[in-house]
Amino acid sequence: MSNVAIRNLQIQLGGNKVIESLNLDVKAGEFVVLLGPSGCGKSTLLHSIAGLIDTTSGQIEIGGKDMTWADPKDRGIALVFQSYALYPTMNVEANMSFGLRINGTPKEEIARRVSRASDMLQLGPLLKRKPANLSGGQRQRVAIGRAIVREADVMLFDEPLSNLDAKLRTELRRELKQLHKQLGATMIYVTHDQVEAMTLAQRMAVMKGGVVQQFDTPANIYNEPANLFVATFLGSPGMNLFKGAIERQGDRTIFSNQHMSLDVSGYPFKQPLAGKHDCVLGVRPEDIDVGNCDGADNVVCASVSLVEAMGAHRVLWLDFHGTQVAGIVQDQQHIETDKDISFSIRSKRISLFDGASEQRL
Amino acid sequence: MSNVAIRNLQIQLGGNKVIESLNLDVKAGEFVVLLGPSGCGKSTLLHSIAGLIDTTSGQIEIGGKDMTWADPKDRGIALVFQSYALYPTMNVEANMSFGLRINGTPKEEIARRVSRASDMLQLGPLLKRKPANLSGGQRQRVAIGRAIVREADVMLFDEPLSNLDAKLRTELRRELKQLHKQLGATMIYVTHDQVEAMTLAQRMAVMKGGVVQQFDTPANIYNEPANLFVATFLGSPGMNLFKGAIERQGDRTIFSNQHMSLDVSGYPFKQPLAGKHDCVLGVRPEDIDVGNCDGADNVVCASVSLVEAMGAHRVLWLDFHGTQVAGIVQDQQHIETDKDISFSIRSKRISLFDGASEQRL
Amino acid sequence: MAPPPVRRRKLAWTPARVGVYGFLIVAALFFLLPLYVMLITSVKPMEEIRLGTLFALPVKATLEPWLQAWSSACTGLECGGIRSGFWNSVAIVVPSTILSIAIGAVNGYALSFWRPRGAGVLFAILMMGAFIPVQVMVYPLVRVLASVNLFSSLPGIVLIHTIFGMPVMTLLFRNYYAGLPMELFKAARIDGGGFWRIFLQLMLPMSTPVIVVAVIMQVTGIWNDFLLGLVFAGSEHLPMTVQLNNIINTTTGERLYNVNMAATILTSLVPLALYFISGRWFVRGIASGAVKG
Amino acid sequence: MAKKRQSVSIAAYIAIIPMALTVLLAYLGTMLWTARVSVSSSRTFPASDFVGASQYIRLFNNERWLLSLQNVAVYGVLFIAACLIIGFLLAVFIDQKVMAEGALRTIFLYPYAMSFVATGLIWQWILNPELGIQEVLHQMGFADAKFDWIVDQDMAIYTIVIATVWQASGLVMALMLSGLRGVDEELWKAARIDGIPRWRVYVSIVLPMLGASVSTAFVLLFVAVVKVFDSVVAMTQGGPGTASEVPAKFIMDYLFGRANIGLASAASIVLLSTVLAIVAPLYFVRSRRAAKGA
Amino acid sequence: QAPAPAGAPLKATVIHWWTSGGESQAVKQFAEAYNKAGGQWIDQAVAGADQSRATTINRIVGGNAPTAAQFNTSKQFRDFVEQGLLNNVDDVAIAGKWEQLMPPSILEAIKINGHFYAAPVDIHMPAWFFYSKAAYKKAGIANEPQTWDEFLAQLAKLKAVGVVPLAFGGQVWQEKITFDAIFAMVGGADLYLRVYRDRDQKAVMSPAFKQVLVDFKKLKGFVDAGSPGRNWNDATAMVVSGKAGVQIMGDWAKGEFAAAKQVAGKDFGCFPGFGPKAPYIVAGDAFVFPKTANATTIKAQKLLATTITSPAAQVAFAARKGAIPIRGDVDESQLDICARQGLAIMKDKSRQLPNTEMLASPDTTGALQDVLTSYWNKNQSPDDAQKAFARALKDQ
Ligand SMILES: Nc1ncnc2c1ncn2[C@@H]1O[C@H](COP(=O)(O)OP(=O)(O)OP(=O)(O)O)[C@@H](O)[C@H]1O
Ligand SMILES: Nc1ncnc2c1ncn2[C@@H]1O[C@H](COP(=O)(O)OP(=O)(O)OP(=O)(O)O)[C@@H](O)[C@H]1O
Ligand SMILES: [Mg+2]
Ligand SMILES: [Mg+2]
Repeated sequence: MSNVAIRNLQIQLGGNKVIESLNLDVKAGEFVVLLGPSGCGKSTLLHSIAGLIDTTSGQIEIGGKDMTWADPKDRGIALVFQSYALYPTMNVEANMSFGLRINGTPKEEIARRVSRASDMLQLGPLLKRKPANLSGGQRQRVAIGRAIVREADVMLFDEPLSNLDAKLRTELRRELKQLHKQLGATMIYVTHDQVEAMTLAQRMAVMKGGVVQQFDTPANIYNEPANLFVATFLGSPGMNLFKGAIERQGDRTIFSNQHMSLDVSGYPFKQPLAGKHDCVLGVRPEDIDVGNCDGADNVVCASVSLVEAMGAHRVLWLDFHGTQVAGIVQDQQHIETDKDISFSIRSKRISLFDGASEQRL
Repeated sequence: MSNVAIRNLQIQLGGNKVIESLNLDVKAGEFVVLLGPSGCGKSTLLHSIAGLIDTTSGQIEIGGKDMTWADPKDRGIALVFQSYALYPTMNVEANMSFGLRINGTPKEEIARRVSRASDMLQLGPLLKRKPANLSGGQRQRVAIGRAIVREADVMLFDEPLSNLDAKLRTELRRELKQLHKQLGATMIYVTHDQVEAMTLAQRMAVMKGGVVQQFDTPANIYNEPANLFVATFLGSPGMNLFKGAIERQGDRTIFSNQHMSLDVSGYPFKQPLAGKHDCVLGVRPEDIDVGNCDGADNVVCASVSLVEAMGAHRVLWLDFHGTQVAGIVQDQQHIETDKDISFSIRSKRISLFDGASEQRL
Repeated sequence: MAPPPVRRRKLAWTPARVGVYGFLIVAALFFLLPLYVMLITSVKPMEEIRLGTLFALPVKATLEPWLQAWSSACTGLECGGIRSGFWNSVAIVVPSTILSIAIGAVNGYALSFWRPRGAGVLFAILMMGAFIPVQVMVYPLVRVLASVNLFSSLPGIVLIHTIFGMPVMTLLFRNYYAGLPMELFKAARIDGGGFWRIFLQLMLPMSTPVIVVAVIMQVTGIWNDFLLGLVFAGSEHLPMTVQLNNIINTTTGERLYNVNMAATILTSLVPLALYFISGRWFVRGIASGAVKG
Repeated sequence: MAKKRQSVSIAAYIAIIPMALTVLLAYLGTMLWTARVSVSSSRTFPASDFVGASQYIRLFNNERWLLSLQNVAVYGVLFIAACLIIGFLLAVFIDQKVMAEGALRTIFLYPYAMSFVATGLIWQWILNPELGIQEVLHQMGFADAKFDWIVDQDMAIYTIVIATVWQASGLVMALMLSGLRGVDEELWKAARIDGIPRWRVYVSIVLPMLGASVSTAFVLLFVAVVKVFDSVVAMTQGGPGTASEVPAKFIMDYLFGRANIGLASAASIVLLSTVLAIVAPLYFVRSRRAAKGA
Repeated sequence: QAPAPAGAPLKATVIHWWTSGGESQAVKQFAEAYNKAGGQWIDQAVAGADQSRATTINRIVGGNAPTAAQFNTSKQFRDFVEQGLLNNVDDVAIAGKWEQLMPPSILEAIKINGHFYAAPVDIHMPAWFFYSKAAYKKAGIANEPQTWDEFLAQLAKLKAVGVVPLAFGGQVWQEKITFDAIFAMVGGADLYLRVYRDRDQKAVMSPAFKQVLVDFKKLKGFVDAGSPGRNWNDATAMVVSGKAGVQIMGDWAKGEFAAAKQVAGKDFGCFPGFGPKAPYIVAGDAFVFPKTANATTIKAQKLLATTITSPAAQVAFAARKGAIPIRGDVDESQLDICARQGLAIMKDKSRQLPNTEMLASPDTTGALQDVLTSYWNKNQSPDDAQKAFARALKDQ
């Protein structure tokens, strides 16, 4: 297994700067997920690591060696494509073994690796089928199998599960995690699905517009998003945001706007605050407590506009002076739409962002 | 708005019986979701309601009229396609209005409907763009807009959100719900994503292999799945299953197997039980409580094999004598993998299935 | 309460359906008309043809013209019909088709996936070249081939057909490969495939539909070529069409229209047979469309 | 250490050597050679003198040449339009899941397999007012029926259009059919639900989607237009008079029959430049649009 | 008379455009004669005169020249001579006394700068008048016309009885043949030569020439609507079947009559012009011999030139080709009456007129064809045509 280090990477495609001065350090054996909205340059980054896209400037190191201009096959990587990219004219076995045959790997060795991968992915009965006769999930596994047999030090995955149904996705997610344990390879995994990202990543990089917004463990990113974008992109529903201002009042720090005010004294500011400050307060739906609207202190009322039952929990959508606030309730208590309800914010679990720069305070 | 009634529908495609003797009654104005794994015949059913696939036998009634052989355009339906099927050479406005223009709807009327739909879907700034220049989510909205302008009594949706990212999916889901309120049309919505199904449906039909397994409200289906398939298909992760036998012991009813036993006396059996009975016990991950493994009664121990942090909650995977048991924990308590942990089943929230027929007891 | 069931829509003979068949039949008649005239002319004796009753069926049908065209029509001193050129044509068509398609495919593949520097410019000039009348190029090409000792030889004519087929073949394959997913190529690159390996083991097996089209176009074009064969093939390899042309085009000699027509149909049989055989492949190739992997 | 642009392997450069040689020796070479000859006084054989633009001056004083250009313009527009329309219609009608699809396809495609040396004669007969359709109509009692385009100064060029469309539209049909089969099935369903008549779908939706097929067909047809020769020779020999003269025939006549390759070369160069003047902007627009669409 | 060499026969590759059945029979006579003389004839027929000549050029350029190649007896091979690409056959010409035996117009075409660069093989008269006896009978015409006006009157009579008076093929070269015939008849040999040979602008602009143009166009009234684009043999077929009265065509048309089993003088008539002194236009074919240093090939070329100009081969060839021999000292009995008539006329040097190809370069003849075809087919005034004609002659 090898580490992957990207330094000041810049990539232009057809005149667009798709990636701008990007740095990323992936440790050997680590499972890193790149998460970001569609079109943010995730695939581009991955393909440039694989050597399929020429970099405009910057360096890519794999296993300590500068591989910026090395041939894809010499980088010790394997890549699972977003669209599978299975060879349509070859059967499953041939698909997996194609690369090995090219490299002149001995026959027995090929057979060994293919059977190991097909065992791992339960592809045994499908080995003689052509891709056209496989279901989406099966194709996906073949694509992964093709990567596995390469026994590469670094494995790259480009949204490998995006075309599958929820159940299959859950299963394969677990299998991938398992795989990582078994193989111990460095894995870089691209997705726009946060559940995947959260569950798979040891560390994850949230990207937007070709720039890494935050690179940390999933928990840290979830709990302490570095900026507004990360805050809203993660979570389902995303973080609730309230615009307002923050001010020291005596030894307390108070967030307030037209409709509410909150003591945020316990908040671990990165830098001490001075004076009044435009800011945005964010709180996750699960950190909102609801109760009866009886006019108590630090309790705000809003009307329920929608209740989404999710099985395990329900999502409440509250209409709070025109903005939708989401809350999650676990218990079976009866909640009716269009009725008023009180909600309170767990002030220990909030995030605060600068109003102008949108960065975490 | 019209009701839709399907009687003994059977559909063969290329020799395969894709739908077999299917019955479904959708009330006027209702929002019904068809949920099922890939390939179970959801699209086929929807398309046959729309008149795009000829039925082999059976009847389809829409708004009280037999429409089995009516032309699609005369059925008073609108359909949003899985692949959007936008007219690639027309801009958004033309896409929405094309059908109306062909039908000779007066210009002002067309303009009114298009502007209403585009307001509803916030398509205003996109009206002059071609589909190729829209993002996935925007295309989706146009496809929905095209259905809306038809002002049909019955609106059919074929996995309209499956290609979008999580954030967009959440948003559009809410918008769809809103839309249903506004339009009041009967809606039949196909998906293989259970979150969508749970949140949108007033009633949902779970399908498998062309057969409706259960047709009820989401809560009922979630809490009281009619058979094993429904039990495992719904929920993420799905229901945990334990094989065993059930037996009356005095006035108590006990489920037991090699490793555990549970008092299920409170279970609302459909039919009174006699003697010993092979059965499967199912319990949802959120109905499993975990604690320290201190050997108390009715408490079983297992080792933690995987912890998936989902942001709002975590999923624990426990290795219980070789089977994986999933549990959900909400709080921040520290749980380590490979350590033993105790779990207990909330016996009031279990489901029991016949071991042979796999039907709910 | 149930309204009378609307009748099954499947039953075919709607007015629209009749219109479709009407149009197709009229079009087919239009397309077949010249063939009809050719066929009946080819079985009429010359006396009947001189009467000028073009569309009339022959009064005294005869197969004589066909026999004559095949085995005894004169093409100069030789009166051996067009038969003798058949194998020459085959000997030219087979290698020319293979070589021109092979080179076109390689070009298209390189242009679509590898994009070597300057290849775009070369391709642009090549496409420009497609617009030069062939005849203009003959004289200089004779010089070039003579200088490498290939003039008047089988390799020479094969080379010439390859050169003239290159623009369209390259265009065809380039467009086809441009429609394949780039990921496929990238996957093969990661698997360590080099230029030729990827081409031979991956791209070529996927190219059936376009190869069918290319074969149709090349076989038709090369088989029907007469000018290039005449100039470049050398007297031992003259294709069948030279004989056909000798039979049909006389300046001052008498013309046997019936024999001409028979000879024409005979000469066209090979491409026609190809259409019949490949038609199914053609459609299947088309139907499978862009190969979905 | 690893150098730049290694991602295009040397094999790729080797692989395009045949193309490079062909382009340089055969195409670029002949273009330059032709250009050189066009400014010499060459007759049967190329001469090495230099006579400036005199061949061009003579060319543009030649009424037949000017007429040829005019004819090929008219012919080109009509031929391409007709082939595309008829080819498209045939493809559409064949696409209606008709019986005997294979036979019909072959019927529409077979003219492409036949050389004009003989079929031109047949067309000449069919169109001849004394032998062909007009005569048949007369015999059927339509005494006033008149279809004598082939002998009419003003109409002769249209008969060339008819015959060449007969030959080429089958190929267009094949190309269009391949495009049609690629159209997403769900699009048809969407249109059915919208209640759009099939023909409208073809015209308003499918046709604009066939861009690739249309442009391939267009290139092939355009090449055919520029090179149109056989059919004219076989049917009208450029007549009546010079009414159906075309540039390729002009060039051929001067190249061999009239032994003036200087003038023929000048004509080739003019023809090629004209083509470039038409094609280059189209190419430019297309590549711009492609770049934008990507 | 040239002795056959011992051993291998002298191979001679010959490119020609005689491809039809009748022509094949004719060329076979040459081949047999040559083979008998100790050679080996290797036949390379290429249909179409232009195509055949182009092939010859390409073969020469490509270094694969034939032993001999057919050209028209004309200026077509002048450029070859100037480029030094042809061998002369002076030995054979002197030995065979060509200068004495052959008509001057032919000699003029093949003798360049004092050397003989081609061996003539036949003489065609491209402007015969063939008429259907049946049609003439139907129109009540008894005699062949003696003057232009009489001819026009006959055409009118034919028209009156519903026969197509003039069987006409509306192809450029057929129009040119017809024009040249009228030109020679109406304008006279003198004007003909002044225009074509001397390119005398004054002659072209003269009223006499204008009259020729006017008279030529008069024929337009006597052709049918189907004429444009018609092949010459289809026009002949009209005469054969009696649908048409007269055709002005080269003597090769006799082949079509023969194929239809019609006999000259019985079923159809032929006359080369109006009256006993009518000019007789001479054209023909010749073989040229591409340059080579190879002694055997040169020998073959000489043997070939000798053989094909020999009286026996000549008459055998001409009889089948429908042409007349290039020399008078042959056995006439094999020839039909038209050819015999032609052979007789050839003895009178004053009646002979070279055809345009012998007098002007191919380029010029082509340009003249263009002018004539526009004039014939379009509504062009004789004045304009005259000017265009003058310009075409001057340009080259
Ligand atoms: N060949 C190209 N020329 C110009 N721009 C390109 C090219 N390829 C990609 N882009 C642009 O680069 C950006 C990043 O593309 P990329 O495929 O990396 O996105 P992504 O993050 O993988 O998105 P998705 O989640 O949809 O796969 C996009 O905005 C895209 O439009
Ligand atoms: N034209 C056809 N001929 C034969 N079988 C068909 C045809 N179309 C669909 N099927 C089969 O019918 C079954 C149901 O297909 P359908 O498209 O309705 O599935 P679905 O539930 O919509 O699946 P998905 O979630 O993947 O869209 C599948 O097993 C499929 O293989
Ligand atoms: Mg991507
Ligand atoms: Mg579906």
